[in-house]
Amino acid sequence: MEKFGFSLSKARVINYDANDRGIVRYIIEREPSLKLCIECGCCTATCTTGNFTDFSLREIHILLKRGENEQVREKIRKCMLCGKCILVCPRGVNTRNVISVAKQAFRKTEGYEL
Amino acid sequence: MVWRDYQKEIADDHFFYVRSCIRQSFFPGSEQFFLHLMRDVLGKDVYENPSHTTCTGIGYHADVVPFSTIQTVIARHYALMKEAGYKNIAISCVTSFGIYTEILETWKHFPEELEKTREYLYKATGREFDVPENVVHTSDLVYKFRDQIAAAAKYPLINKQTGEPLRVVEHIGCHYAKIFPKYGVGGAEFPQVLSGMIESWGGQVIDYPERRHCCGFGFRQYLVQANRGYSLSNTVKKFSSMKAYKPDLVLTNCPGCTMFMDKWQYTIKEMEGTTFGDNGESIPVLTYEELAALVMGYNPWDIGLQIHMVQSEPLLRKMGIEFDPSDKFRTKDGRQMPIPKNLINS
Amino acid sequence: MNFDPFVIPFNIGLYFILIYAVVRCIIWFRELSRPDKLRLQRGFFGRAFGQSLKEIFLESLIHRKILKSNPRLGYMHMSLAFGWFLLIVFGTIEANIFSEKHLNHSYKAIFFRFFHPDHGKTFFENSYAFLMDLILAFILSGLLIAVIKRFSSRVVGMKKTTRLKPLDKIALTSLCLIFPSRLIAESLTCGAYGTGSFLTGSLGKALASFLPANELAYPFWWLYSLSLGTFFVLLPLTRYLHIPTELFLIFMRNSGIRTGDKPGTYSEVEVHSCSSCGMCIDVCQLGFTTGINTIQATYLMKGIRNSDELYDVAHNCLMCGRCDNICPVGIEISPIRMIVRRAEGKEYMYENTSKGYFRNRLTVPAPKQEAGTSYDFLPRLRQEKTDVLYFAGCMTHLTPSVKKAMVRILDASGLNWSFMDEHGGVCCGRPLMLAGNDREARELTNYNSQLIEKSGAQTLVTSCPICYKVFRESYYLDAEVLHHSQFIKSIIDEGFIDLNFLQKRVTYHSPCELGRRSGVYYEPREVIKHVATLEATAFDDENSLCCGGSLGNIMLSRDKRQKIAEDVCSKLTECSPDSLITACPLCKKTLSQATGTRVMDIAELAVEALADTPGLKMPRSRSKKKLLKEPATSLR
Amino acid sequence: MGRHVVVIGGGTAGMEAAGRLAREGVSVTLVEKGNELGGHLRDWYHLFPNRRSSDEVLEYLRGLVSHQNILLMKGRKVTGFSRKGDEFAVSVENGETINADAVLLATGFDLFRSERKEEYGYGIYDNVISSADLEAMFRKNELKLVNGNKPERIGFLHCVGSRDEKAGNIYCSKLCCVTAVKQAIEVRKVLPSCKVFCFYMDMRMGGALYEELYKEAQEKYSVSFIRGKVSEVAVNIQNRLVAKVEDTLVGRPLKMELDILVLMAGMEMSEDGIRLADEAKLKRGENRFFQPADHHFGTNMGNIKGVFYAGTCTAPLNITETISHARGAVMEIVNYLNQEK
Repeated sequence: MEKFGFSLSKARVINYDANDRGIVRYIIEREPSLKLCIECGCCTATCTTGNFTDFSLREIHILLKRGENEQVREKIRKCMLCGKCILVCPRGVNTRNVISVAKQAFRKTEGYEL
Repeated sequence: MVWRDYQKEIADDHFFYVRSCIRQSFFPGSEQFFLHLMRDVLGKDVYENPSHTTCTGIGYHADVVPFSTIQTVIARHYALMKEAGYKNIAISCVTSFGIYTEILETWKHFPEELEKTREYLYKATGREFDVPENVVHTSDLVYKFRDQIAAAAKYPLINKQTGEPLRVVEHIGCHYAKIFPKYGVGGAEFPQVLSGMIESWGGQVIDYPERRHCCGFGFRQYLVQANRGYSLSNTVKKFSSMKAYKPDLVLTNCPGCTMFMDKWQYTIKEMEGTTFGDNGESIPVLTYEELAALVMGYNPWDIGLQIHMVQSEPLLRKMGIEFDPSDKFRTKDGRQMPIPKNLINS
Repeated sequence: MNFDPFVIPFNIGLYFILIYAVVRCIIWFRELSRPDKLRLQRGFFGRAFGQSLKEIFLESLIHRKILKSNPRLGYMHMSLAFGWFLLIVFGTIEANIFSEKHLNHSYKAIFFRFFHPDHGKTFFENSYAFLMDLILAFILSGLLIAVIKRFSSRVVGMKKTTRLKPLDKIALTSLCLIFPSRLIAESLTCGAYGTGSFLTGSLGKALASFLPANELAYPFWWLYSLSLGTFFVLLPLTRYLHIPTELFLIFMRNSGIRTGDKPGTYSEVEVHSCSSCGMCIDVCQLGFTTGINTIQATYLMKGIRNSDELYDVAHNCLMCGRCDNICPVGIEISPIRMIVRRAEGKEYMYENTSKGYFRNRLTVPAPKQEAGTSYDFLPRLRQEKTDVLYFAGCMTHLTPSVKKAMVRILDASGLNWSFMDEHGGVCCGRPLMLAGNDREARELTNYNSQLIEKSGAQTLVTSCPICYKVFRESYYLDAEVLHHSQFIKSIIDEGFIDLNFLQKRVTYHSPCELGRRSGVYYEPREVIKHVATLEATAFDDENSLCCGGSLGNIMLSRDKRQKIAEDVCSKLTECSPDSLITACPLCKKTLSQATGTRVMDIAELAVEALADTPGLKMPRSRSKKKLLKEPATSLR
Repeated sequence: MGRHVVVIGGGTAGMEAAGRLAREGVSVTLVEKGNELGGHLRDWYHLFPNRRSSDEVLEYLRGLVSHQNILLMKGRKVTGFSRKGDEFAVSVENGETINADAVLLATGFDLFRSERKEEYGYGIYDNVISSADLEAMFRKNELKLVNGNKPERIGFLHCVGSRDEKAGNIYCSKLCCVTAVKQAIEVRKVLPSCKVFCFYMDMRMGGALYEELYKEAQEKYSVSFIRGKVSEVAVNIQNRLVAKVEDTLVGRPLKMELDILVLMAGMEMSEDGIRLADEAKLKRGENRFFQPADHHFGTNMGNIKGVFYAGTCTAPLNITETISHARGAVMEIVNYLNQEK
């Protein structure tokens, strides 16, 4: 609580070991091609939603792999599932299924570990 | 080991002493004991010219003092040294040490700055100055004579209850060695200046992940209230990292680090109730002079430990030092000073 | 009246199945929605009744549709269904004519030979027996094919046959026992009495010569009755429930009831009318190209009936509609699969009770709606007024040649047009629908609808069949929706542009969403024939193959899509055409990565053929008349 | 014809060159300071890109050097050489001098001394090892922590001592990326339960089949790649390493505990190479490797006629390139000898 006119700022560090990666395991079981992502950003560049707001599929892939699930829960709803990213992905990641399975995982967890 | 490549040459005697601005008010015993230790105990010649000023450190880091002014102020101190006939300078505060070394390096790489400063100083004060031969920080000196102190030690850093060496976290001010590694004893990564003292006085140095992390002072973060949260968060990050190691004491060699690691423990306790010592206590933070004085058996209240935010009574009990809580806030001639309300650890 | 204990199992079975059928029909009728009930009543007593009877005769008995596409399989089904029907009809007549009383017990017709062993002496009786034997032989021939098919489906010209549940297997064996046991039973009885026609008689004489025919006959009559009884009792749990259910389905369909978006009686009836005949497996490219044999329509229906976990079955399907086309029972497979997708694959809203004989409706809590909109970041865009609005579609932005071609054609047409999503518009929503996220899709359709309304355009042209289908069916626009192939056809007919004839031999791949799904076959072919020589392939129009890139399938892996695409390309470029024409950016992207032949969109072909129209044309103002004569039929 | 060449350095390049020269009828003296031929090859376990055993290549090279034209001189260091007319006098440690018509320098490379990057704690914390140490562990088939337990998480730190001004080498050593991926796969093979992370700035997988190896590491062995150069390593209370890195692709700092940290040490010009070069006044480039006469068609020669270079003393090269570079040197030497004599 703020007693002296300033408050403790939250650490921005990703604490890899404290994070729970249940969701990305759930995704990789159903969509193993996520492992091939080299985070080149091709999907984000062609993204329909990306045209309007700062939605980055590449960033979502990484945040999921690091276990930063709560940040992804809101961001992921912006995807329109239009599938352009699949056509351009140089590594053949089925990005659309990653989003669809991720949404499913988030619906299942609603806040507790999977 | 690489840090051996960074052995710096520390002069033996005849020092021109420049004080720190804030240590006298926050940790009055430190500088007093240093002079006492050097002059009376070790019999060294430490000259202090009363008219030496601030090194403009806080102004410099708060970006309010132009660089050429700083060079002239520092040059004036060199001029005072020259007039007093001293070649070695002992600097009491690490931030000053950072400034003095930075200016020496600037003069080395940009000789024209040196000439300009000579001209400015002459115009302003009519004084002439030479570049000192040996620039040392006062903790270097205590490090150099740590064995004499160890020899005269009455209370080594041993936990009397358990018999094991005290676990001590040492924190070196960043401006001591991180900016110019060759000016620090042992280089930037693993400076030896404080850990040397701890080991020679019987303590055990703790290596924890955030060992080299900033103490949280950071001038601009602290001076501007909006940023103060960053300053506090850094200190909290450091303490939560060292908490697992259950340190008995934090040893520092810079006024900023000592003050903030001491005061922020009070603030975080008030704000969120978190403490970092065992069973709810906080960890005492001492300067190297205070610790040297304790080890040599001086009365804790004469050293001024009661002025700290975090009282060091748990440490004193561990070291087996007797102390009389009643005359904690009593003046030399017995008058009772007002007692601060919520002291920590007392 | 003569009675024999062996008829008891048959009677139990018969009465059970009749009562069950009536009860089930009542339950289903009661669960119909109000409008569907009215439609059914109107259909029952109106013109549809005759139509239904005709269809029952043609489809349920003769299996005309299967005969057309696979004669041997068709004959097998016909012989079993139609043959058994004839057997029952003529058996009842036989029982009524030749036995004394007219009001016989139901079993008399079936076991007539047992009760009148010496029947068949006079010429008329003999010829009637001959007819009965003929029917029995007809059934047995079909039965023989069915048994062989079980072991190697090649013999029936089928790539694969359906995997059966244990209950299905028991029912199949009892079905296979019925007619042979009848044959032997009748033959033995005839053998003992020297009656029977060419089949039962001759077999009977042969058996009687070395066997105590009369005594032996009796156990076979028992077997005959027992197999009939078990078959009827097990029928509701097996795929053979499709026999009665299909009749109900035909009546409902002819009275205009459709699957719609939600599970209900019609979808339940459809699920139970699936006979697991396996024809959908045969046409499914996932099956014969990539070896995925667990998702075909018959397994979807079976999964729904057993309330299995359906996520994979529902989502791992290309939604190309080939099985919709081929299903002899006319089940609307894709809408049912979409219902399962919307229900998140698990709760299908129906649950088996009383060991699967009946099902009751689950009250599944609606899935928790995520609060707030997902797409509130979409800006309020301004859309200038225009006559023709061109919506390229997301995928077209990745095939710039199509976009460029369309811009040139639209300019050349001289019409007043504007490019709605020139700088990347909002997705049309169908990919979200295909994945079962209808709520989010609704947000996008509303957003796009407002933009289209604001433009006041009479015609909306799109290059992507996926957008075309959703614009036509889920947008409820006043503007006329055209795929760019239709648009090009119309501006050719109206002389707005003129195209040269190119010396090119081409083949046409009809995109699923444009052809089978939206019924647009005519215009694309016409445009192509207008500018090049169009070679026929074995996979034209209704029978066209899916390119594999389908957004309908969210799970299919990259290498399997590539396998399908390569298979399709090799089939469509057998006659080594100069280029392979398609009308969908997604198909173009997918196919072009799987063949050396140049893959072109119709728009590109048209632009190549565009004669340079002389002088600057004044922008024509479009007549209010709709460009297209009659809207294409919709196969949702 | 009495033509005689001294080859200094008995590593891959030296052995290949000596063998080929001998087959060209040139008499060769191969001087190697160690008591074994093979150089660094003897320390490697399997070689990229197809992970064949390094012993196979060693056998091939040993086969080459067993030839009557070759005189092996092992355990002898070359103190220097000087030119007399068109001949060279190569002086060896024990005072002996060998006359030669040409000198081939195959002095190879030294691995960057990882302790010079002190903030990574090499030699200060347990379980911080270099890529060479890991290869040794693979050869001894003992992939375990200092306290004997099995590691559960291993981190590979790319660009240690390469592309790093503080380490004095701004050049890229080209091979550490592919080595890291190869070793990551080998770790996953030996310890399937152990997770592997690679901290990289850029994945430079330029050679033949390198990118396929990279994809295989991701697909079959689930190796994770994080873009960010680790700045500092510490040890936590459980004596596990804590690596601090910025996950640059998300723009946030990341802290991760590791059981073993493998430093992908870069390649530097060998000390002996430098000593010989300075002593014989051979020009060296800014990256301290021998300066080739011409970067395109003269990489085997330097600024002194008759002195030739082969292998990694000119630039970081993988074994395939080293061998072909050595063959180039042989061809140059034979031409030189034919013209001179």
